Amino acid sequence: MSKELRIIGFLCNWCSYGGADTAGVGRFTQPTDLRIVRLPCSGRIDPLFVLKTLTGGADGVLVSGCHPRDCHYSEGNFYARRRLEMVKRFLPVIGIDPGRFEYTWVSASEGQRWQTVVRGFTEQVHALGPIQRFGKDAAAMAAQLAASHA
Amino acid sequence: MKIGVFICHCGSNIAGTVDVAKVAEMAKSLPEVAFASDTMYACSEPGQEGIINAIKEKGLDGAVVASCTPRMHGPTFMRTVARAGLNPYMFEMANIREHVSWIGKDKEANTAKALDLVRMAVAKLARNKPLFAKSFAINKRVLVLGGGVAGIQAALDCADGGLEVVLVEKTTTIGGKMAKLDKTFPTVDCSCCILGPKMVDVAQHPNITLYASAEVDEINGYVGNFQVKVRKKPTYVDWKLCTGCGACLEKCPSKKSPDLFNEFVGTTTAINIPFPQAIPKKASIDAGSCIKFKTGKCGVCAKVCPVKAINYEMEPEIVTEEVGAVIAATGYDLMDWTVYEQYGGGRYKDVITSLQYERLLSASGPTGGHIKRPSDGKEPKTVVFIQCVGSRDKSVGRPYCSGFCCMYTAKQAILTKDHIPDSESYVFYMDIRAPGKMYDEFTRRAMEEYGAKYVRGRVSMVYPSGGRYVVRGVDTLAGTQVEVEADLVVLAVGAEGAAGAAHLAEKLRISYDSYGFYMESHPKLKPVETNTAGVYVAGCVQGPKDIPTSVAQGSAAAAKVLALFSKDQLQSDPQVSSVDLKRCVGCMKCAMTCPFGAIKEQEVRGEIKAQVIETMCQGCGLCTATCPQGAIQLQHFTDNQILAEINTLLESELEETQG
Amino acid sequence: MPILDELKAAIAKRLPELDVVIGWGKGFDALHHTPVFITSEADLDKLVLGPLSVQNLATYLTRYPKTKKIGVVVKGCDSRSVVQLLQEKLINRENVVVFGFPCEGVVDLEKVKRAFEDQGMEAARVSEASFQGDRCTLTSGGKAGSLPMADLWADKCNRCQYHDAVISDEFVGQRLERKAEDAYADVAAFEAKPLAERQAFWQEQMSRCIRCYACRNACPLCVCRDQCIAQTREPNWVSQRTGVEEKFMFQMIHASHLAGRCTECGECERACPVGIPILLLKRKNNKEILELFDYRAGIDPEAKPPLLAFKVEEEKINERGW
Amino acid sequence: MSAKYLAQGDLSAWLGALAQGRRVLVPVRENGAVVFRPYGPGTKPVLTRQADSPPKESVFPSTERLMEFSYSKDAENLGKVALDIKETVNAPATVVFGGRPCDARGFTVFDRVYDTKTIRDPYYAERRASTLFVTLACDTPETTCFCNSVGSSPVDADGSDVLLTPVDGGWLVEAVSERGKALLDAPALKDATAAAQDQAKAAKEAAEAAMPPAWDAAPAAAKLLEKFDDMGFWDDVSAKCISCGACTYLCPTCYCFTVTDERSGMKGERIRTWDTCMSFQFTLEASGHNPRPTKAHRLKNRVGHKFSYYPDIHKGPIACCGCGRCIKLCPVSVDIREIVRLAMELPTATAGKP
Repeated sequence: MSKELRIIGFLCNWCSYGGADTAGVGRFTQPTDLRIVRLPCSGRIDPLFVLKTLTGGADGVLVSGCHPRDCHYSEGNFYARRRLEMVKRFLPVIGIDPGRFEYTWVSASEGQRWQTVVRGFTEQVHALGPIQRFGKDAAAMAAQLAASHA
Repeated sequence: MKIGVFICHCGSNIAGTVDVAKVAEMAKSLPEVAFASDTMYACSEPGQEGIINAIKEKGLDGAVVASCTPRMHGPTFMRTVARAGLNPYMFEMANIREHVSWIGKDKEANTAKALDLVRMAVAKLARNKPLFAKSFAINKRVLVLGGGVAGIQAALDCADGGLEVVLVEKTTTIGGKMAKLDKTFPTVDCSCCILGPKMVDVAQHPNITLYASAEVDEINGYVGNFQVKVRKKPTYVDWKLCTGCGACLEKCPSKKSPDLFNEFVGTTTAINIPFPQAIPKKASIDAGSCIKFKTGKCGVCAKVCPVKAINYEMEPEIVTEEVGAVIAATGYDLMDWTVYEQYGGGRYKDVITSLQYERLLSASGPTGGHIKRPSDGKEPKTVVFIQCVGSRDKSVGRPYCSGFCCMYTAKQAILTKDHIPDSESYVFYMDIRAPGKMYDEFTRRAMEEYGAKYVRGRVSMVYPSGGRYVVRGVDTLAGTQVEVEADLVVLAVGAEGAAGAAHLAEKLRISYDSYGFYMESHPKLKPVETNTAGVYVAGCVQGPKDIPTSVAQGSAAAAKVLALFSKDQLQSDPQVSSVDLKRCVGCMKCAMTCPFGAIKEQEVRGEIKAQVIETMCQGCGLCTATCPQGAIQLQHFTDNQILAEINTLLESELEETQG
Repeated sequence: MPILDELKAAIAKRLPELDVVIGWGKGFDALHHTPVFITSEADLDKLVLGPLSVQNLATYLTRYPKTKKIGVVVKGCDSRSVVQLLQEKLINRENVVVFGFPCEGVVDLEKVKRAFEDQGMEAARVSEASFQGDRCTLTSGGKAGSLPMADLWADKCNRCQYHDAVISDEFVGQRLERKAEDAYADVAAFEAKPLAERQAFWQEQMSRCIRCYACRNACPLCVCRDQCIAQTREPNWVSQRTGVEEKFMFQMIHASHLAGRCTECGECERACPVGIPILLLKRKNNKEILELFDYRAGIDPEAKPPLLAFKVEEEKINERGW
Repeated sequence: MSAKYLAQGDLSAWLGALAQGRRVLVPVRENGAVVFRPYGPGTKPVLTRQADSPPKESVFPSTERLMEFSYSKDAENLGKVALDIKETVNAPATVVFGGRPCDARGFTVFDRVYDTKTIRDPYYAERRASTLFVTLACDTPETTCFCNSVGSSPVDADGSDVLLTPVDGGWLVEAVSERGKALLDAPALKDATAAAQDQAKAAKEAAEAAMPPAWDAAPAAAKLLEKFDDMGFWDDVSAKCISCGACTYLCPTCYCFTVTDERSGMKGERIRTWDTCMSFQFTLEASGHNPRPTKAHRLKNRVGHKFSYYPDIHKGPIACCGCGRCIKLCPVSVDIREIVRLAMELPTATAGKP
């Protein structure tokens, strides 16, 4: 795979973080791009974390929690599911490819599934390439567009 | 703030693919870091002493340990930091083993990633605050789910330890799978004879409340204070009155009811006591086959019952129990072997499961302990056992070994010879797995003393031929095709989580795998704990086990509960939400989403504000993600702490693009 | 009786029980109305009503203590804000009296400005303006011009489905019972542009932003106001810099906090002194909320905002298979 | 030097010449709003009306880096951290073209605060020195204009370096300052005819005549002080205010700022950003106490500062240039003229006062 991209993962402690541990224990090799932020629950994820991270220059954001109905806190991922789906659908309007954000469910026992998720998402982000940042990159683009309209 | 960073080699586990010395060296340049070093085993005695000494000598305010997962050694190092005189929450962990060294091959990339994780941990720790646990009262009662041998053992041990126990069993009797077995390996002693006394103990123990024919509807609360709604399913017999005399069974005209206890070998009466040693020894009606329920006529049992215990109008009843801990021991079920079309997919009457065969062997079974073919009642002379049906078979999605089949197949081969001395047994096997005390000797006896013919190879098909069955397989040792004409074929069907296990796990808020087995906290070091405090597992609910291991786990889970309840109060996790009263606008959206009802309104100088009930807050942080003002913050996972981690990563990206 | 007189009568009737009634009065020129606060019958003379009554007065409701008795005059769109506030228990039903009327629509003053500019007239120098039937007549710098109202209605009015207040204690005039279609064509058209162009669009638009937070403070549902996370260090979501990244972060905060709550009154965009089309972000979320949850905010005071609720089985959210 | 004439057709030639080695900011239209943007080939300045945003950023940027700082560690003792500070002043040569007299005059209010004999803010002063104003005199007032009531006029050249007055086919171009004269030395500018000069004179008189009658804002200084404790008055006039900062940020005379350190990792910057007295945070103290807790307190400060406290400190001048943007662009049309007039006209309630 080409040069590492910046991919940030937000994982719930009880299922997906454990799933990533299980993948480690099983030596299920994965691409190295992902950096994981551990949270108690996918319900802790304010959709703004995703937006802040992507507009701040991350090339991809991955959220993973317990499978629906299997939340350590009963309902956290039910709320997360709605909020994260909304974020994913919101991205196109601000000019960010929705493929740069995924949310999924991986349980603590699903080490292999975690490997599949990380591999799949990393490939997906690499296919999209480095993100264009708000601020510098987009300003250049805006100027270019303005020039082409003039 | 002065932060110390400790990078663990974990022998070669981390150092093999991460340049730990470099990470430690680079960590020295991070903001707030006043000390950084690498250490061979951070968790070892000298490793921990090194951390303590550094904290004391350098006057550190907090420590970052970069090693394995915090789910493993987080608590270990929190205690280390506390021993050095710091608040245990002034600590962060960077997981550079499970999340780095074990999954990445490129040392350079791994090292960069490890450094990033350290940077994140440092950035977060710089915003950590000391947190202090609060004490709360607990309810020293325990709920045991499942009345198999593991649940029975757990219930008895807890009860003997002085705890009040609520035992919930979904069928009408306890005993579980063990009660269905004829004999047990490797001693070949009578299963019911060794289990029976324990079942009686359960019935008679003053500390045990048994709900048979009951299931858990709902579990709320948290460790020390669970509220459980138990649904008592209608048995249509008032068990307070029923004496178990059996008069109703004798007179019941509906004799074609499916016989659950006997694994559907033969039939039974619609009103029924599953077996003579059943606990509770009470009758119950199978409404699905009872004539009274189907046609409204009959009512014979009500007429003959000497104590008038029959009540056709019985409704389900919900009982609420308050407990402080839960032991899940719901066991296993056999996988649906009918996916094996090549073995007839369930169409051949004389191709049966090993558990059905146990019932044929049992003196209390439908044949009175005489082995008879289900099709014609004749005594089989050639019995073929096929092992690994639904075990170690990826083609049916069952890659794991069920563990106990090798042993019970050997036992059944021995018993077959005992019952029918002129019979012949063939066992098709993949490998013989007999790693237990006297286990391998036992399988040898089956072969050598009892003449069971072991064929190493899989059976490709079974088909009927003139009242018998041709079993075609391969003998991989001889390298030849084998065909055996059998009178009876017994399949050693593999185990999976009990029906409804997944649903129950969701109520318990614990993880389970795709086979319905529950996830333990740690596969080696915490085999009976789960990731939900106060919830334990015992027996086959966690994975296939034989009887001694299930019993050991029952006792282990009981020991865990007894240890938990050895204190009068528990310490609450201080990672709870906290409201900034100045900033809260009282919209109460937090309370609307809190799954635990842990947020209530309060009035502060005439204004409505949110208030967290700390012992009820479980620390999920849903409120923090919901509050638009960010006025309610989950301690230890505040917005600023998470933002610090994010910003740290984005900064390193920025430097890269600029550099 | 003209609607305005009916309205005055209705307010006069309820005024004794109220601390204040909020309506519209004449503004600084012929093209402006401004909120007026009626506390006595004498104040009723200040009241006006018409296509210039642009402000959503519901935004004032949460600026009073919940115990005050407030009357508020609402257009159809404004009434949805009232419903949303009730739904979120941010106001007490018994302390609010809603005056509704059949709203024909309001003008978009930007459109007025541009349309008359094309005729060589400056709206900023208006001396007279009248709205009669389907025409708007303007006098400015001694010149008079006339334009069809169809060109001047605010976009929200052209797609309005709630001309008559959805909630009211006093409704004056005949209900219009009119309903336009809104298929979110504007959102679709914007999203048809290439991704980079969309991002560049916001980059360009937000570079004009002066971070005055008029968008936020005009919004009837932005109730955090003084406690907005865009202006705090605890938590510190947005730095103090005024780069596009920071300014746009606030727009994402606004859109995110309004998801499932925004009633599309358009005050954010109207209030913006530098004409940034920020309603688009909220419309985008509303489009998705409608698709996912078949839900429109500000219709049913008893409903639960979809992002503060869940279903165990979501009909329209697909699990992504990996 | 005598006055020059700029034909409409030569506008871009002159702008092009001014833009040589300089940043030239001109009002352009963006999505309906008119804002100042750097001039480039093809830029079409909007000179028919007042820009929505004044050219305040040219001298007083919304964010300005005051200094950069970085930390470095002692390799022998990581706990020992050294701080390195670098001052940063950014003052590019700039011409603000096409602003109105009120826009340029706004900075004279700044000057009395940021560049005095005793206090000199180097960031401000250096940019002020590097920025020239080529101002366009007004012909017809907008409905919100009131410069003539605050001591100015639609053709006031105070604060400008060059003044353009519309005449047939173009503009009369007059240097106001010495620095302005240098800008007039351009091939695009022709010597003005006497007729053009006469026309300009007439245009200026017409512009002043076109203004609504002036009212004298000077007595407001005392009246506003008198009303300081009359919160009933302030509650009434602020009732419709929604507490946004549009009025202050769009005001050519509002000069308040806040200073923040933004740090990431081992380095950071100290920035100065616009602040607004209309915001709750403006006076919020670390204890949580806020001496201006309500919008009434805050609006009182805005009006009081402009029409009373500032004139008091600076011996006369009002901190308002009468551009009317705070009225025109206020989402709810809060009208500062009306508030000042009411303060002067209404009796002051003293009830409850000792």
